[in-house]
Amino acid sequence: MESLILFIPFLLLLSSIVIGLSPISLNNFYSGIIGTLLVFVSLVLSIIILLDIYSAEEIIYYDDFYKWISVGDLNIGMGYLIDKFSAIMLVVVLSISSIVHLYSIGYMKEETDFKRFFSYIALFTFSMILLVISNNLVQLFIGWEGVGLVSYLLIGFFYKKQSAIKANLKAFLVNRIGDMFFILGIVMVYAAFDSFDYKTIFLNLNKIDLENLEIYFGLSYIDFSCLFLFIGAMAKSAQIPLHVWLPDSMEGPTPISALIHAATMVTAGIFMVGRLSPLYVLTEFTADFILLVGASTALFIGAIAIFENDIKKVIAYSTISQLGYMVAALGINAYTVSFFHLYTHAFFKALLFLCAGSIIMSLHHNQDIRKMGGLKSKLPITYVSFMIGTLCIIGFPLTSGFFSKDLLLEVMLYENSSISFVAYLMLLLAALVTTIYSLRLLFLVFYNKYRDKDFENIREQSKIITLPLIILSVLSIISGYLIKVFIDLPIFMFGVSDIHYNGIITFIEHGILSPATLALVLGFYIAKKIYKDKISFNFIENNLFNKISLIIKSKYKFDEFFILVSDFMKSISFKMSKNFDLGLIDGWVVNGFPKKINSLAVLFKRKSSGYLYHYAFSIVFSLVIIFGIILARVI
Amino acid sequence: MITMTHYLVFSALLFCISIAGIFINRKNILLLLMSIELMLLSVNTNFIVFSHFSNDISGQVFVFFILAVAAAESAIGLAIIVSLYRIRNSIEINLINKLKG
Amino acid sequence: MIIENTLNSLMNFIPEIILFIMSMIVLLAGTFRFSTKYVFHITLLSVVTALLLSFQNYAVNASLLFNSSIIKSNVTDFFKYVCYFIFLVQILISRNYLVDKKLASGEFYSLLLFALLGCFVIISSNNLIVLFLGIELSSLSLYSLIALNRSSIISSEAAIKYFVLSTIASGIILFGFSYLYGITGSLSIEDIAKHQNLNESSNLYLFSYILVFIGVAFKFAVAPFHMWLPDVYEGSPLPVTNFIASIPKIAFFVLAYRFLEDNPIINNDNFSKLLLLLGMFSILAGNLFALAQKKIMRMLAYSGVANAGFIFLGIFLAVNNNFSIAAFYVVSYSITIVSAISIITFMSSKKFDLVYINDLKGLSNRSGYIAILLMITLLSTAGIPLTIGFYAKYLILDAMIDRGLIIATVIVVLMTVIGLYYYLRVIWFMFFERGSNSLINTIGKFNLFVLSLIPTSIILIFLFPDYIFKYVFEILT
Amino acid sequence: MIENILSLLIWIPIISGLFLLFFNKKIYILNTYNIFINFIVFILSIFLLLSFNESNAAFQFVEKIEWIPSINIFYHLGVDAISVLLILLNTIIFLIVSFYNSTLIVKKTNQYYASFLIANGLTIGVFSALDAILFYIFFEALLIPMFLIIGIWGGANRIYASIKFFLYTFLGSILLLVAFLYINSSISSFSVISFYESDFSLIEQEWLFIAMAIAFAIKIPMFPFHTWLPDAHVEAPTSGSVVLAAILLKVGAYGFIRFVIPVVPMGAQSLDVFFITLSLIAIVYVGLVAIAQNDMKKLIAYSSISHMGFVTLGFFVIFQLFDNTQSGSDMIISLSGSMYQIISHGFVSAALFMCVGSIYDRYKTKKISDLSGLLNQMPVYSWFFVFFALANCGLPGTSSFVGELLVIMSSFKANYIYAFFASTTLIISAVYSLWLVKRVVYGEVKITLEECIDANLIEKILLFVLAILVLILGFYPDYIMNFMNATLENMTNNIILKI
Repeated sequence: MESLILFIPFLLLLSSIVIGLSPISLNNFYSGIIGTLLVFVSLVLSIIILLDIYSAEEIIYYDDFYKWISVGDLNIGMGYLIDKFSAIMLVVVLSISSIVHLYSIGYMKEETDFKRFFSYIALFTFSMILLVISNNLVQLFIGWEGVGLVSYLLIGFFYKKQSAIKANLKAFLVNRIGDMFFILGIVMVYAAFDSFDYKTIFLNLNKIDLENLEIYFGLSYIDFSCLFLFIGAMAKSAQIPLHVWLPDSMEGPTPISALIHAATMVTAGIFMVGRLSPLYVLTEFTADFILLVGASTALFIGAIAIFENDIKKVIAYSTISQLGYMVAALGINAYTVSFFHLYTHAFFKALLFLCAGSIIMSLHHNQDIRKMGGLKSKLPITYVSFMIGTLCIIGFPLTSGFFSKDLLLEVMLYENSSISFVAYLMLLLAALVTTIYSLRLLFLVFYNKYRDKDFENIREQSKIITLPLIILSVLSIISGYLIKVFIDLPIFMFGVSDIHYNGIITFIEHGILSPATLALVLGFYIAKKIYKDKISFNFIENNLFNKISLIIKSKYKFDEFFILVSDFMKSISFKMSKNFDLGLIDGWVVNGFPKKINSLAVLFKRKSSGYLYHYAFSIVFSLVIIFGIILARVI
Repeated sequence: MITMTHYLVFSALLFCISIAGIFINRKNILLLLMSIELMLLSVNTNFIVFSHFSNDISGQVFVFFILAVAAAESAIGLAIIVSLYRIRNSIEINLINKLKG
Repeated sequence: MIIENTLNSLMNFIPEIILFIMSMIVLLAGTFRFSTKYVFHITLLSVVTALLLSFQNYAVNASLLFNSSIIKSNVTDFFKYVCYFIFLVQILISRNYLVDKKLASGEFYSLLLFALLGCFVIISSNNLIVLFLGIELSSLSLYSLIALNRSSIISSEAAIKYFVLSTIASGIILFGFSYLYGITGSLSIEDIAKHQNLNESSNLYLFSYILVFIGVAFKFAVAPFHMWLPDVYEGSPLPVTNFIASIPKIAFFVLAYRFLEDNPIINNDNFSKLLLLLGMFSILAGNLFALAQKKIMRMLAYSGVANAGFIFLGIFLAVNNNFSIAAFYVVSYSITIVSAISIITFMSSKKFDLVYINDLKGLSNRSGYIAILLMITLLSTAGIPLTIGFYAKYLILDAMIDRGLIIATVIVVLMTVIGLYYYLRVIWFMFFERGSNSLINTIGKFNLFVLSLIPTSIILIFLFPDYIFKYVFEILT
Repeated sequence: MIENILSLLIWIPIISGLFLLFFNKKIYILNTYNIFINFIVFILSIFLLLSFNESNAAFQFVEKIEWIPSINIFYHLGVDAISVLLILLNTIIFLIVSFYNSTLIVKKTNQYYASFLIANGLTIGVFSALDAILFYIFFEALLIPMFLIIGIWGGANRIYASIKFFLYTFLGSILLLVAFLYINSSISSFSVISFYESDFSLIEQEWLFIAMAIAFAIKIPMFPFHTWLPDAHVEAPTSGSVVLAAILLKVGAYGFIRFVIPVVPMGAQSLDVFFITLSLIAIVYVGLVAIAQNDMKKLIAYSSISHMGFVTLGFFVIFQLFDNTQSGSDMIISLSGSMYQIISHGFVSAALFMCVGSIYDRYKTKKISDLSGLLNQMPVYSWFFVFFALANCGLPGTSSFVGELLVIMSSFKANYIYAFFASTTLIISAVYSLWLVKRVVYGEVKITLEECIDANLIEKILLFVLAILVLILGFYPDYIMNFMNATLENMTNNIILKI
């Protein structure tokens, strides 16, 4: 069984290389098929592994492919650690990836760079797998950077568009800010445990006494390392304030937004924290920090979506806010719950994006929802699947989103500390917001009448587009019922105590009666009134609300802030290069001294007269001087 | 009674005068030649004095050589001056600074 | 008895005598129309015969001739060989130049021979009178050689300057001699040096030595007694410059060696300090002045000043009679500078004098071979590895470090970096500047061969220096 | 043959180069000759690598001939693992350069190739000399061919650049000579091995350290001494820049690890904080300066300086590492990180300069502001360019990451402040590399050439080889690490004994 694990990354790398370097003669369609097949095969392999893991209890596959570095006492291997956690993640990633592969064959068919696209997404899947199965922090970081790289390349896929290449630079740099801290965190962990290896780290957790590690600025060593690692996760998983890259990343092709910027890559942060949960349970400060960051992200960024008019950006903001949910769950050490939400969210968010993709295709690359409307008659399949996706995301009972989100809120509520209660309220509010913007999107796109020209020749896309939608819809609905699996995910993870889970039925009853449902109903009412029936409430007119909406519309000026900082740095570097490097060091010192010496020489040359008696005088004079000195010395 | 010291001081004075003559005079090259002669004469005085007081003849032999060489020297010096005069009709020293720096 | 001694002395002194006679003959030959075109060949012949003869009676151990007024030892012979070699190269190269400049007359060659003879007399003199005669013989012939180009205004100016100043110098030296004679009551240099060993140093003795060495410093053109050098370099005909730059330096080095050989005054604090300071100052001044020069000969002259400073440092470092460092420096510098000036001589033609550095612009495009030769020579003067000049500087620095003069060493080293700049400037004019100067003469197979002798030996000696080192160390320690 | 392989490695290229000076034939003959010689040397170095026994820490293939016994200088060669790796890097780079040259048209082709061949041999000499003076001679002589390459075949401002290069480096190296002479005057030997056995008083060590460190800091170059490098790079011809960045900077680094740190460890220890600070300034400040450049070559030059900062950082933290953890293992890690950084930077910077050079050949400009959207006209090039730019900003999976990771680790163990500043390179290097890519590679075309030739076959192959090397080094560094391990262990043990 274990030997299969090696095949998964190998197949993906193979497909990436084969497609990337394939000759022109191999036409796009077939290369797409090849890629899809390879990913599908690896999906099958991963499922086999998952079943194998579940067949026996407490089984962990752990080994090294090969030794990466061994110098001094340092040993870093390239290997895998497969437990239930990573096995499930593996399946999720690969399933989404294979579906997106399939979808892309249809979506990208006009593109000239079709093959480049496929080789990229194969490469992405490869690095994601590397990240997921890794058994040490360095390999994790390699995969981490790998997915970042591919996302950089794919956001800039249309490299002629200025907006695209701006966006991908932005994405990479913001991620790099995170990575700087991430690598510091890794190094701190290494310095404490003298190993990058998960197993060693977790086994040594109780051996080293955390007390006598240094304290920096009143925070314990572990606090700091976890904090730094989490800052890395903040960049990758688009948490406030490092979320700015994700909305712009929508410049990439839509399948990419589905695969990378919704389902898999952005959840790498959550995965990482879950993976390192044994460390994170040791920190109080960092946990609270994570909780607050997550909750505020969920609420505030979600609110932006209400006023956004680009269909993809709306979904992007909703992604950020959902990630906020997961992060918040991490903040109270409910890793399994967070992971559960990750898993459900992967499906329905991918679904939403793919629907958006099909809509965009049908409308000839119009993404502005103000120009849409009444599409439900024209695009029935898309409509239905989009509906399902929306229901999931707003947590409509019996959909997957319902299970995950309610479980999350429950846990949050039962974690009785003041901060967590605040967070709970924020998340509840966020649920309301989520409902509003999701339904707004639904209504504006599919209901009322079309607000643009030639309504007639809009038609549903080909099978290869719609099939993935159907698959994902099914998955989105059923995926929630695996809740039990997630609640008892024990390995290396701290399962939530089962106090508020006894049987799925009770859970559903309990969930329906929870405040979340209230938020749902309220949200539905508001959204329907405003965006479908076009009835405007009077409280919208009062200026407090206007102020708030203005603040939200300004997206809290995060972009402006980053632009300010980067301009500042740029001007500093220009100044330094001009004044300090060229001016002081080079001009004044390196070239200055020779210049001075040279001018001195020129001066001497000008001063020397060439008169015979001056020569004679200088001889005699120096003669006298010498004699004077020596007389003075000897007498 | 004139001791050796007096002679030595005298010749030293001669030497100094001659050197002074070389760089104080700024008009005429011939004066330069004279002061050079003077310098050699002071040296001769030294030699004679030493040879006299240490009854050793070789010093005075040296003097003859010096005189002879001095003659040759001044001859060559004059020749150079002549050729200099041929080119530019003056032998003023403070015109001779084509070569400098 | 006396007859035998004299005959023996004559036999041992035969090369110099031949030079003397031949120079007369050359002078004579110059006067008749039929023979005037053979003066060059006669000179060549005479030098070669003299060289062969002196090879024939190479002195393994020192011997005193002409009742101890002349000394002949392997040291003198070694330096004479170097002089012969240099001299041959010089006259071979300068032939065309002299013909072009209408200077190839009998008196020129005979005067050159006289100057050479004078230097040899200095080298092998053991008596103040002979020494004085040697000095005067060489300098008198050099005065007239410089002034030989009667049409040129700068030559006669250079001549008069050199004449006046070097007579002052010889006056100073003589003054020193007179006191030395007075103190020791003898004219033999050996006795004078010995005298120091007998009774402890009297100040007068010190002062007279200082006088003598100020004279030597003048001849080496050590700053601040260097003013004459650039003017003479610029003013005099290139072959004469070539001579002045090399052979008298060797001769006067041997003079210094004679005066200081097993003579404890070199350990005298004042005296050694004087040498050291003169040397440092000369390195400083030479490099500084050389930086600003536009004319190549003046540049070389000031670099010569700097190198003279190094030679003085070498003499200063010659404690317990180890003159090998200084000797090696003198020899390496002389052959290097001869090669440089010879190349310049070779390049100037009938209507063109190579005066300014930027006349060399783009030389490599015209003749890369000459450019490379000149580059090797200049790098050797600068003391870059792959050339003999490196060892010369290396030995000096090594000895200075051994003496514990770290600061002085560092200063010297920094000065070397400054010095490197103006050599590099020549190189960049030759190699990096576009365009080329069509007036430069680059033809003449034989001359090119002669020119490449020295650079080749520079490289070869760098690669296999050990024989030279062994020999020099053996004879001069 | 095997016992004097080093002499062969040194003298084959030099002699064939000298021969080439007087041998001006048809261009293709010259090309084949040049490539052939470099190839032979490359094969020899491979042979050296294979027949080298890395488990043995002592110097191997030692040749000791009395050269100048009268002033006890020996022709003393020998290699340990570090030297072998650097020699291999050297031969690979020169082989690549010789292939690359064959695609160019230069004037005085034979002299051009000759200079490169001679430089090749001299560099190998530098890396294998075990006699200090021999090392110094190779070190100095190496200046001359580079000086000529920059000065003769360089750009508009070449004279200024070459003179600056020569004088600046000479200034440093002559101080080095003084230091060597001083050591010799007290232990009366120039052999590196006896240098290692020397023990000086602290104050002596400090002065010796300063003298030697200045020499190598100018060569490598470290922060305040770095300004010659951008000029030299900008003016040098492409192959010159490649050699300069890939080889000559390494000579400085090699000097540090061969002479400075093992010979005068106490001096290094007492001044290490100062040099660590300089390295960090190089990483942060020079990186920021690189952002501001508008000339691609200048930008890459500054980025090389900042990468060299990592090398010196790795060299100088070892003392604090030893203070914190009284074990040599961390020192070994740090040193091998630096060595790895040296090797990887050799390949990456070489490739980057080749890309820039070819862009310059086609567009006749190196100014970033003049260029845009190369991807539309020369896709192959642009993708390689993107790849190496990413490698330059230390992306995991490329060779640069390994060294940076190890150095950051070690510096953290020494002091977390160092690690913090060192890790800012993740941001800074990304900014200058990818901003360059954004402005040059992506976007719409600015200059449209009538017929823009994309990379020709040779260039494709060369860049491909380099890319493969970078990836292999990135994914399988263990071979080189093991290769160096014994040598570094021995070296650290000596250092520990001496401090």
